[in-house]
Amino acid sequence: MDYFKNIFESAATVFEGLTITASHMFRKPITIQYPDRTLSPVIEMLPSRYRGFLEVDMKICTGCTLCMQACPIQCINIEIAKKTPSPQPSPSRGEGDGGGVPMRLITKFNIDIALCMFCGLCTEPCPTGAIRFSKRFENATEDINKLMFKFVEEGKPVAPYKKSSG
Amino acid sequence: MIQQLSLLFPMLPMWLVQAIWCGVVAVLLLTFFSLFAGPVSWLERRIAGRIMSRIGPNRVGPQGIIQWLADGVKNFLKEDLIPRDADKILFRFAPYPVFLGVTLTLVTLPFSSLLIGADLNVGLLYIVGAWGLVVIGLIAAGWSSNNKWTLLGGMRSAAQMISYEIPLVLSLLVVVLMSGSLSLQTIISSQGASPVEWFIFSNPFAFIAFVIFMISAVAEGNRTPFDLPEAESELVAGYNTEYSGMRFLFFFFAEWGNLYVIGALAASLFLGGWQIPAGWRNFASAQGPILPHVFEVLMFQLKTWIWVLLIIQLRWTLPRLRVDQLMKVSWKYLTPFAFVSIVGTGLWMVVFPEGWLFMKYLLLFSMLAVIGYFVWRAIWQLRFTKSKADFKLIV
Amino acid sequence: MLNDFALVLIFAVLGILFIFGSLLAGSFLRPKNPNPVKSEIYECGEPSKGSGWINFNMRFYLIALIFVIFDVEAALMFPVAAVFKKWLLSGNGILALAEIGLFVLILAAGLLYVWVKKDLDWAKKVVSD
Amino acid sequence: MIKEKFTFAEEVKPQAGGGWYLVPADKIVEVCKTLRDDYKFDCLSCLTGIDLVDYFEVVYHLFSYSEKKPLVLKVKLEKQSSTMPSVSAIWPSANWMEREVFDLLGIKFENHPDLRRIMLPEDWAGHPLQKSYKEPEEYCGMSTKR
Amino acid sequence: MIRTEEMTISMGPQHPATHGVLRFIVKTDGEVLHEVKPDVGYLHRSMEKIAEKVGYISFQPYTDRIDYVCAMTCNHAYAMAVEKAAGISAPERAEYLRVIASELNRISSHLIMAGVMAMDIGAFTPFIHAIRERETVNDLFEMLCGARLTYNYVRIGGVSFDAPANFKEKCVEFLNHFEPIIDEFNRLISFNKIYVERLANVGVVSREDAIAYNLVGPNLRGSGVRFDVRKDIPYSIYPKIDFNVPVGIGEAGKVGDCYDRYMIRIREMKESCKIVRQALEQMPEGEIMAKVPRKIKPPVTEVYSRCESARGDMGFYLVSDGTDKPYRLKIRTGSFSAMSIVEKIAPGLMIADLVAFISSLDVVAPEVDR
Amino acid sequence: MLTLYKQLPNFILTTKLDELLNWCRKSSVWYMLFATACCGIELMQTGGPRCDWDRFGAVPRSTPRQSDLMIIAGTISYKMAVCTRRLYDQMPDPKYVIAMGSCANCGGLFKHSYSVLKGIDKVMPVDIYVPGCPPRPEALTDGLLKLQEKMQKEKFLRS
Repeated sequence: MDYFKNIFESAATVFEGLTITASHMFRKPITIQYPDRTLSPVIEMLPSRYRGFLEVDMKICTGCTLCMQACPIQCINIEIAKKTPSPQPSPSRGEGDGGGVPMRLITKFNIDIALCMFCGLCTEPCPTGAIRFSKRFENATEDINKLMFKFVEEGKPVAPYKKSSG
Repeated sequence: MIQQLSLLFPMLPMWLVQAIWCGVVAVLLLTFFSLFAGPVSWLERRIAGRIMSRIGPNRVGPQGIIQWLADGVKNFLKEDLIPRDADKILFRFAPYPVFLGVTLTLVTLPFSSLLIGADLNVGLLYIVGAWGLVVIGLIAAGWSSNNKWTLLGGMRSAAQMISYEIPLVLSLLVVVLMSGSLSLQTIISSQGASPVEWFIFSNPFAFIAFVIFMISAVAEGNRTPFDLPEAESELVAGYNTEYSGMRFLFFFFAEWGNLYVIGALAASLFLGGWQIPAGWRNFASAQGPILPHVFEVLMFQLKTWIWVLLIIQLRWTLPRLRVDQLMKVSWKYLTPFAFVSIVGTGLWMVVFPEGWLFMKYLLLFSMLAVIGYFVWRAIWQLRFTKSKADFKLIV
Repeated sequence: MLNDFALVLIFAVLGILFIFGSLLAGSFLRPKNPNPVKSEIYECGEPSKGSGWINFNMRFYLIALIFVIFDVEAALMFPVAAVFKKWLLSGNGILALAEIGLFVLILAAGLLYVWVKKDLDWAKKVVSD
Repeated sequence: MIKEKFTFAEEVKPQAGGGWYLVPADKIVEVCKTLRDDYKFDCLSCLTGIDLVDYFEVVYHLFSYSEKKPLVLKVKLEKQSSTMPSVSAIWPSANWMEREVFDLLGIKFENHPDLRRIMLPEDWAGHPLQKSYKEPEEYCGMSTKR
Repeated sequence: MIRTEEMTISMGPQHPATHGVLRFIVKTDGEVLHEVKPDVGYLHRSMEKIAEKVGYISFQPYTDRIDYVCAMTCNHAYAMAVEKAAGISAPERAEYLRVIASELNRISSHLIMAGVMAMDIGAFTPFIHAIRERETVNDLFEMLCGARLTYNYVRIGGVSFDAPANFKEKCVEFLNHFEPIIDEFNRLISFNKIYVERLANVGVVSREDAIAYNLVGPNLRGSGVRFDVRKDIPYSIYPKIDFNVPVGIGEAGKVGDCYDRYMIRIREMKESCKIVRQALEQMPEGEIMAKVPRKIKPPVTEVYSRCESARGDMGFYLVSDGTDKPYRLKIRTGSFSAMSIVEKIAPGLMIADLVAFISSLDVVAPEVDR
Repeated sequence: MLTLYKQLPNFILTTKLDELLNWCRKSSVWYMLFATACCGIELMQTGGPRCDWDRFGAVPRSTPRQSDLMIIAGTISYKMAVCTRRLYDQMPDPKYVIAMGSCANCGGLFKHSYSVLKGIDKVMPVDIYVPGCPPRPEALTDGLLKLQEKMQKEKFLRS
């Protein structure tokens, strides 16, 4: 009796499976046709909290290096030079260098995106929200050096942001 | 045909005309085969995509329709590897029987009452024999690679194909009983255009034979649920693990070519082949000598493609059997039933020499009822999850 | 009739030429950079141990043996089946049916024998050392 | 309860966290067998080692599914010998755990059926979870520096 | 007498059935296996050593990578361990969010398991359907914390983000959509005769073996042991929530076969839906983060905390020496012990069964190797 | 014949032929089913319905013999690196490598680890680096498109 039950069960379940796959032929695919055939660019569809590549707003960076300390893998590299102020105002922020006081300049702010693990530990201690996640996610490249994001151009140091002055 | 041709070219010897004619037919069939196997691979991917809620190839050419061409050219340009420890001669030899085994069957497939490569009087036996070549190729591929996965794949394919050849041949016997001939044209012409004149509905045993035929043909074609020889999750890629580039492509070719052969055989043996209703034939004959054949070809293609599509859908629905279950299905289920259907058909023909019309209609309508239930059930499935099927969170 | 088989032959020859030709044409275009690791046997990323050519399990041969018996007998039935309809029309249907039935019965008995002997079961223990 | 049966077991109760029993290395098989058979600790849920610079500690987290309660055993092991009996005959799950401890800490288990490295390649040098472990400069020609 | 030779095949590290980088050295005479030796360590990433180097807070993102398929529960287990050691307790709303996240992640993890299982048996479509549903869960997580796979959401002392504005509605919408999908999935594959036949009576793990080999979670319950950390060693807000623990009953074959283990996961997905619904209803307003110092320095102590991950009882054994870095962190995972039982059960199975057996254990390679 | 062809100067026919062949090659990138860690899940999702690499003609093959592209999806330990290199070697030419995610790019967050290879480019040439941990499927698709651009620019027959 099991013999015929097996045949019947096989036929019935195969039939059931076929109806499901048949019904799927009449459903819309859920594919988002990245990159070009989407209603709006994928980057705009992402939720506001999306953790894409890190970006730094150098205008409000205080140079406190808290993010550098928070990063478990040291993928953020900040170098700060202590300088006595030059007679000329500093290139990026012209006014308001209290003359005479030793000034800190951010000479290097590199984020190694190839190394970054997008954990978000660096954005949390930032006092001004200068370091934050953008929604950008596409940066495939043939050259791994292009994955080093440099927020301070070489030779053009940036003066850190001060709450009192801004 | 050949007589007329030789009249056209009186200066050429008869055998040469014949040879040229045969060559032309062969080239046409090969071209047809290639042109079938390629696009059907694209079609399969699109259908599979739909079943899986995705799209499938749509970038290469309009809607991705020349995807298969790109695949072909790419494999053509791919390095051809032969492992150092492999049996090199056998390794090179293996694709030939696989490819030929499938393509040779095309010679006897009747596309219309006229369009047939060669109407062999042993047609069915020939097809079975030619199909048998495939297994030689698969074993050769499995054995020659000196790789354990391919060996397992080759052995599995051997066990599977020989096991399923028995029910296949036995189910073909039922057709032979009913038609009294092995020639495919005769088999088709002893059926009619109307469904009740088809062999599949002539008696319940013939219907069983048809089911057995379909199952074992799918197994012969190494399609899911019988794709053990190339079981991807178990044997990496089965017998063709070591094959790359063009040689691999021939195995692929054969797989999709097989689809057509299965569909065409099912159509011509059980479903009346190219038979068209008399009304259509009269209408078409009035328009000229070509049109009836066009209708016939279209009818044949229609019947074939239904099975091709069904087998494709089956592949993307079912899981795969295990080796012992595979053997069990063949020897313990299909073969006994094939015996029953042979004797039953014979008995039926003795008892009802003219056929029993009621039973034919009963079978036809129960088939229609199953199809109707299928459609209803599919719509039910659609509605069961439909309201949420387009659910997208961020788009 | 012989014409038809000529077609088969020519078809076969053309098919072989098709494969051979495309492989040959490809050999002019495709790259060839052999290296010792590349021509090793693939085994999931580990070096392959031992040869793949071994005395394989008997079960496969057993199935082959059963197959040969059944296939030959099935082939023998083709001629009988082909003339069955003629016999039927000439009124000898019952005789023909009895013949076919007897033949199938013998075949089925064979199958039953193999079945009961459990030679169809894959997992049957095979003596090995 | 274990205290009554085994006088040599020393109960340790730190201020924070649960306590454990300190068992001499050579008695561990006996203790474990009794715990499994008589006290229904049918599962060894975690076995690990700690390198405490001066000595090793091997920690056994037992669990009883029938009574749903845990028990912790500890064994102190001198660094010189760093050999102790294996409990893999009592709980089969100890087999792999002991192999892991051997691999990463270098503690050898006697009577273990198959004491090989499990995580690291066979030709790896050193036992990385030891506090004194220094990372090699290269392995199989691959530099380990970035 | 014809001699049958054994052949030794290396199955993996790159093999479609070994999900990742497991390796099995298989001795077989064709189809039936005589001996299977798992070889692990291809993904040994030295998590435990890293924990000793980077400190308590910095180690949090690493816990995502221990079990990437179900990262939330790993986060949760680790956070619980450190909280226990340092004497921090998370606010109630955070606990609710943790449970919601964990259960959603359990759904997505079991989806992967069910899909991969179907794929290993040869059906490709259910796998893609599972992936499709998983995408939606990922969308929910993306809304919640901005990442799809490595969340770093559950933190020591709370969670990193509060639920966004329409999170509850989206969650309920997803659950309403998902529950019928499970039924459809079942009709498509779980009840399929071929599928049932492939899994029933295959790789039977007896109750005694399961306990002795320290199987945990669904694998243990598949063998008929009613034990769930959420029920029996309650943590977080699970005591407040009403849910069932499915146990293997051998519905298609013997208790403890592959089909039991598979069906338990399917049932657990439904239970998880139930839990998420309840948690969403009960969730109070309030803080999501307790006061946590910038450098956590637990007292000298040791803690063993257990948490029900998708792969079962996940234990973090934490030894602290009073500094801001763990002295020793041992991660006890379910997959590790599940792998060790393969050696015991596999002989006598066929190659195809081994594939099914491995995927029914739901082994995730980095959890084995860490 | 090929050597003869290689000596031909660049003219319209050869460049067009190259373009055509490259177009075919780039439209049919079969990638190897090879995933080690977290990125493997995203690789699955990439082949899944939301992102669907099949659109570009990219399908997974499980044997290296039939694949053109190896996606290093996840952490490679030293034990695995040996196998990975062997698998790479066993792929027939022309072959390409995408390093997916931080671990494959440069060791990523396992830079503190003693057993993880710091960057797959130490053992094999890498064509495209995809940043992310793990990269979302769209980012990986971006990598594939960049690879296709690269393939299109190659001089296949005259390299």
